[in-house]
Amino acid sequence: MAILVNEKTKIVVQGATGHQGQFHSKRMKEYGSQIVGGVTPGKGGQMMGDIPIYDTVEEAGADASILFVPARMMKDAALEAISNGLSPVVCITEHVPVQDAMFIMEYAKDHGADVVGPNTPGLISPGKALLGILPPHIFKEGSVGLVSRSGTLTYEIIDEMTKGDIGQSTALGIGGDPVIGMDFISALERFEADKETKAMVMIGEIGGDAEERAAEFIREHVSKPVVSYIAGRTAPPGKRMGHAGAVISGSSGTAEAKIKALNAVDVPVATMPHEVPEILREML
Amino acid sequence: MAILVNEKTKIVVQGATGHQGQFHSKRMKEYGSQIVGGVTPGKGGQMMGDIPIYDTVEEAGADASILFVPARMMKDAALEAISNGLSPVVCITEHVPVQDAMFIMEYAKDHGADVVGPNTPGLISPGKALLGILPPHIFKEGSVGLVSRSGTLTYEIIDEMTKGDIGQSTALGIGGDPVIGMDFISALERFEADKETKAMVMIGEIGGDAEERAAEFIREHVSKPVVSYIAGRTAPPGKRMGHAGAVISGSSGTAEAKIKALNAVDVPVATMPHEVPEILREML
Amino acid sequence: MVSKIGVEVIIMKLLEYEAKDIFVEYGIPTSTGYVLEDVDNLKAILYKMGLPVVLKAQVLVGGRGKAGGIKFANTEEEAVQKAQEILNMKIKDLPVKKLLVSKPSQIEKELYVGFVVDRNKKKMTLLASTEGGVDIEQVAATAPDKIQRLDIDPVIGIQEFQCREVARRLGYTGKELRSLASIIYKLGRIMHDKDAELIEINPLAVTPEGFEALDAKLIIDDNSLYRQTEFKKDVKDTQEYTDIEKSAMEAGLAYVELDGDVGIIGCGAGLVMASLDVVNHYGGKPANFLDIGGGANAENMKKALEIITMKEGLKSIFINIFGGITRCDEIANGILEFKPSVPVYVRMMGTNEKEAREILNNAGYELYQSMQEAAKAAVEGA
Amino acid sequence: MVSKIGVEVIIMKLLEYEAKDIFVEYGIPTSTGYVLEDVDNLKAILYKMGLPVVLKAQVLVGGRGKAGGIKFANTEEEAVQKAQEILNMKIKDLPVKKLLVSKPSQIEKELYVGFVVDRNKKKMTLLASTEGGVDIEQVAATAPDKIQRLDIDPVIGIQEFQCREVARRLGYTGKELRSLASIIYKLGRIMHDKDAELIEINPLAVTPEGFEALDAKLIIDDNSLYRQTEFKKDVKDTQEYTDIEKSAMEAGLAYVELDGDVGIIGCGAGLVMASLDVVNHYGGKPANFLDIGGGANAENMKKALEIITMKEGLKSIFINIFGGITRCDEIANGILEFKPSVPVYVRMMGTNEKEAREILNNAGYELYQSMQEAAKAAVEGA
Repeated sequence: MAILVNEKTKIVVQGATGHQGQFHSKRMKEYGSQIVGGVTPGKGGQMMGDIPIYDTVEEAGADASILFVPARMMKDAALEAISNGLSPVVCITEHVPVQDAMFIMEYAKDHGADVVGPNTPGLISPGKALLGILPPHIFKEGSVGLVSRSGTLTYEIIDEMTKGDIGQSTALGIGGDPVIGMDFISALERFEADKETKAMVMIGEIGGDAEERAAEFIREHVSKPVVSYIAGRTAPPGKRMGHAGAVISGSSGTAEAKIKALNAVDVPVATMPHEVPEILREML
Repeated sequence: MAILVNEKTKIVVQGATGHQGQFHSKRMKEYGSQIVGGVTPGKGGQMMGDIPIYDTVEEAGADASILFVPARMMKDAALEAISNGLSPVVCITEHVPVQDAMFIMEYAKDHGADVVGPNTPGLISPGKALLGILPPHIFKEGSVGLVSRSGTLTYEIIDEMTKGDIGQSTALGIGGDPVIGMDFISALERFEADKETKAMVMIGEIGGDAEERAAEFIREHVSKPVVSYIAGRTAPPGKRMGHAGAVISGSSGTAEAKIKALNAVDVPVATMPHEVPEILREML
Repeated sequence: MVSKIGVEVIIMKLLEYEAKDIFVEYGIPTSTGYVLEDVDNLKAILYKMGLPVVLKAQVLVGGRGKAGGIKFANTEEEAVQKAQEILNMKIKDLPVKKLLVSKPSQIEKELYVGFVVDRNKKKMTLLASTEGGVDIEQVAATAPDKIQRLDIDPVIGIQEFQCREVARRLGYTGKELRSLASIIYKLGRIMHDKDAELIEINPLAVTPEGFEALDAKLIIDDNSLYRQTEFKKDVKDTQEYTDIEKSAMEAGLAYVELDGDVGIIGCGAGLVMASLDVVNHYGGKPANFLDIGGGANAENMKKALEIITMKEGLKSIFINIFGGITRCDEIANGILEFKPSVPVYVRMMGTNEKEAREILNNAGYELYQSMQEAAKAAVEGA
Repeated sequence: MVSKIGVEVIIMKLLEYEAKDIFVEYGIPTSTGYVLEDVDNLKAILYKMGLPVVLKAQVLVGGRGKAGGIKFANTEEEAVQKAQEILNMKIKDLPVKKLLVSKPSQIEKELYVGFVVDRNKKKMTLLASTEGGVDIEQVAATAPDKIQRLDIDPVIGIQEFQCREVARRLGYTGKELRSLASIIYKLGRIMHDKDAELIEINPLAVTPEGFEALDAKLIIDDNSLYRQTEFKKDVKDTQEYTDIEKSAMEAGLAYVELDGDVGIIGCGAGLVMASLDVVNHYGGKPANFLDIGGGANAENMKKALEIITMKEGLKSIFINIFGGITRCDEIANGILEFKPSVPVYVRMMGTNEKEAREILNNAGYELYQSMQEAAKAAVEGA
């Protein structure tokens, strides 16, 4: 099972011929992802190793897309993928203007497409497919679904999980920007529906109220165990902690509020990252 | 029955306090239309005779709208009516930029609203309601539905019908602009579904292929008798005959082609306007 | 149709060089040059540009090539002589007043790219074809599969990726795909930004240096004048219309010039068209189409009579009024204010018909009640 | 976050007078005046403007009023004295460098109007309230029914009728409704046209002359710099950041200054935040947040060390690297390029960890494998 992407998903890489695009196309393909082609307008007809490059998405015959295009081209490229019926559309690129992100998300909603990101490491269904820039060797096939607002912190926790022999069904980075496509709720919803997934990890951070809303959702719709970690317990208000979305505004967006909301719906929140697998083990 | 508008339809007049708006608000109300209010932003709170004036459409509590606003304000005013769930939205004003018309029609489609016009005399369901600038005294309640691209030509034919004791269920001007909301097909479809309507009159003119497409539709979906008249049999190509939409471009848009298409689906086309009631009488 | 705002009138069609100026502003590779009204400076221009050159009449009617309005010149003498020839020409009755001098391009292939307003889809639609240089309607009729179409969502607007998709479907790839897509996108932006009804590059040439717009057609939506002020022109400065048509525009009346001798005035485009048809039916030849519009007043009617009588060879006038919002007595008073030298046949019905009848009968006009009778009388009186 | 393009850095927040200049450009009625950096020309300005005046510190931090950054003056002497006082002030550690001199307005009522980016709805959202002049979050908490909201469809954009509807729901009608709707619409246009993240008029005053924007807040989305070039500024010319923060910006590193003494460098915002939390957990006080990002190289690491050691009172440094895309050996080489005067505790894991271990061990650094151990050591070493 796994969610969003599996060994059958045909993937096109938009912005494939750039530095990042080349490196990760190769890496995803090596992992076993079905990369059916790359897209770089103006470079159609070339081969990048054994990956054919196209001018347009419609030529590639893909199901899903991952985008490494420059931020200023993200809107047009994402609309192209969505307009061609692809889903998920994974936007790795950071620094996408928020108005462009909003436009993309509205367009995606109208077309029924899932967008992941922007500013996300992407996702992986271990043993099946990698659709992102996550380091695949730290993952292990299994039954815990993970969704996170952070990249390296996810790796930290995944590494501890894998070392503790807790494998993952799918791990998904939703991105650190204020306006993103898939959020905690849409990921939790799919993990809940996925037969292979037995428990979930949700890695949050300060800023916004996505974790609070996720807690509401868990109360109503999630029967499987959920463990959480929230980064930024000691972050000061008013400062952007690296991610554009990680900022406490006034009294909203604090780790405290998020932890309280999660505890209220019986979701344990680890104090330190390495505690996540310990708590998971107890709950599984 | 009748289509689109009847004695129960609550109507708001947008642009009610202008010269045209005032005159026709009064006239429609006198005819028996349920005019629940007028809208002129900035004049809310005033009374125009016994018609209350509002600043916004949402205050009026109407079902349908008729617009007399200046062409440059049509887009915003029409979107307001559509956004508030009103239908039909009848745009009397002429000289609306075609890009604005296209935007309005797309927005209306997304919201499931019927737009009539722009550049239309509107519509009347004789004995029930007038939602337009047509001269109501020439109409007579009855069972023939009429749809037309032209104003005065419609009056000409209606007058002959009424004098010949052939009444009308609803008569609808769809407007002379290239981009309009309701077209022949949507009107014919409703007349076909309306139990009160026994036959239809379709008054076309040169330009575009609305009549040809209507003929296609009649072949497939219309069981009731239809009589037609096409203006501009002798119009030269390349010239706009008064209406922005009435122009023969190259070989397309000629009266000849339209008449041929209609005859092919057994719709008689009158050679002169006064022949319409004569043909109708034979068919009823 | 033409809108009147003060004495300014929108002229919807742009001349080739005017449209090309906009292309250049948007960064579309375009074959441009110098515009002349006489040959005085031609030699100096040739000195700058070099030879050979192509000389193109700047007119708003089609068929300029067939009419001899496009000529090539290899020498200075030839250029001056042919330029003079073109500037002395009339194309479809309109005198050539301007000439565009350009360098000829090395054409490998000709494409067509254009946007139109699609009435049925209620969207602006791109038409693009590798079969350029000919009428696109002809391509549509003979080889419809050679035309790529793209509908633009009026709310979302044109997107660059769509243009790349079209370029690919036309068979392009790589760099050429990018260039062509960029031209299509910019053309779509002009269509939107300038409120165009039609924009066309035909042909869009493939040259050794890349794509190049050899011709340019741009028609602005006259209803957008209030926000497209750059296209406002005094009607006197235009080439597109005859003197009578210009007078009608200035008076805000819809007027179309025809070949016959029965002048026709009516209210409402549909009714005037029907009047034409009825006059034809009775063997008459309409001299014009003149719509005074719904809700016209005496002044409109008087102006209409003044304008219609400017037409040479006019033999009778048929006035056809159905008074809905229009008041017949108002129109009758207008008729009395101008006395044409040819007989006038008036048909009036509707609002205040009785008063109108009295006014006109007192002045010696006969009034008809039916359109057919009046039309027949006007044909017989011509 | 701050984007770096060459040496230029986007400064996202605009000063009151800068935002007001944009309001004026869009035709929003605004209380403006003169901007001063010293009191030299104040008398001449007072001569032009008349008295009384209001003097407002131009700073980018909130709470300016409470801090004494807004003063009224009735006489010339008072104005000069108070202007000097304000220009000598520090508000939340930032020196006041500019002063806005305006005419006080006759305030009958204060409204709030602003647009924010709503993360959950993924739309720009209007907030408007008749309870202005106070923090809108406070109104939201105490009287949520006093706030009108309007979500703007990102594809369709803001429409004028929506603004009229909001103005009406706020209780306005007639002429005032039109004025208020127009202000809201223009504010929404600025939000869109200028790629703003937040725009606010608080208070929007009702005066005898109509509405007037008394204060102005505008934050530009730094990711839009490439198309919002008017907001590009050299980081040196800004007021918002400390010297260390400015150096970090110039180096393209995400840096936040904190109160403690344990310097923290990590890769990835989430991991750095977690590092802060773990240091705190062990009783330490982080001196900063410094994210070298994913895929950082030796040069980034060296710069990070340089910047972090600018901090006074620094006692130890905790470097936390999880090598996913980032190569640990690359980072290890960077660490060797700059030798801080305080002890450095390095935790590294992942790609090329072994090579990194060798490099650092040879240079005398101890390497930790777990985040907790390294954090604990850094706290103890501080």
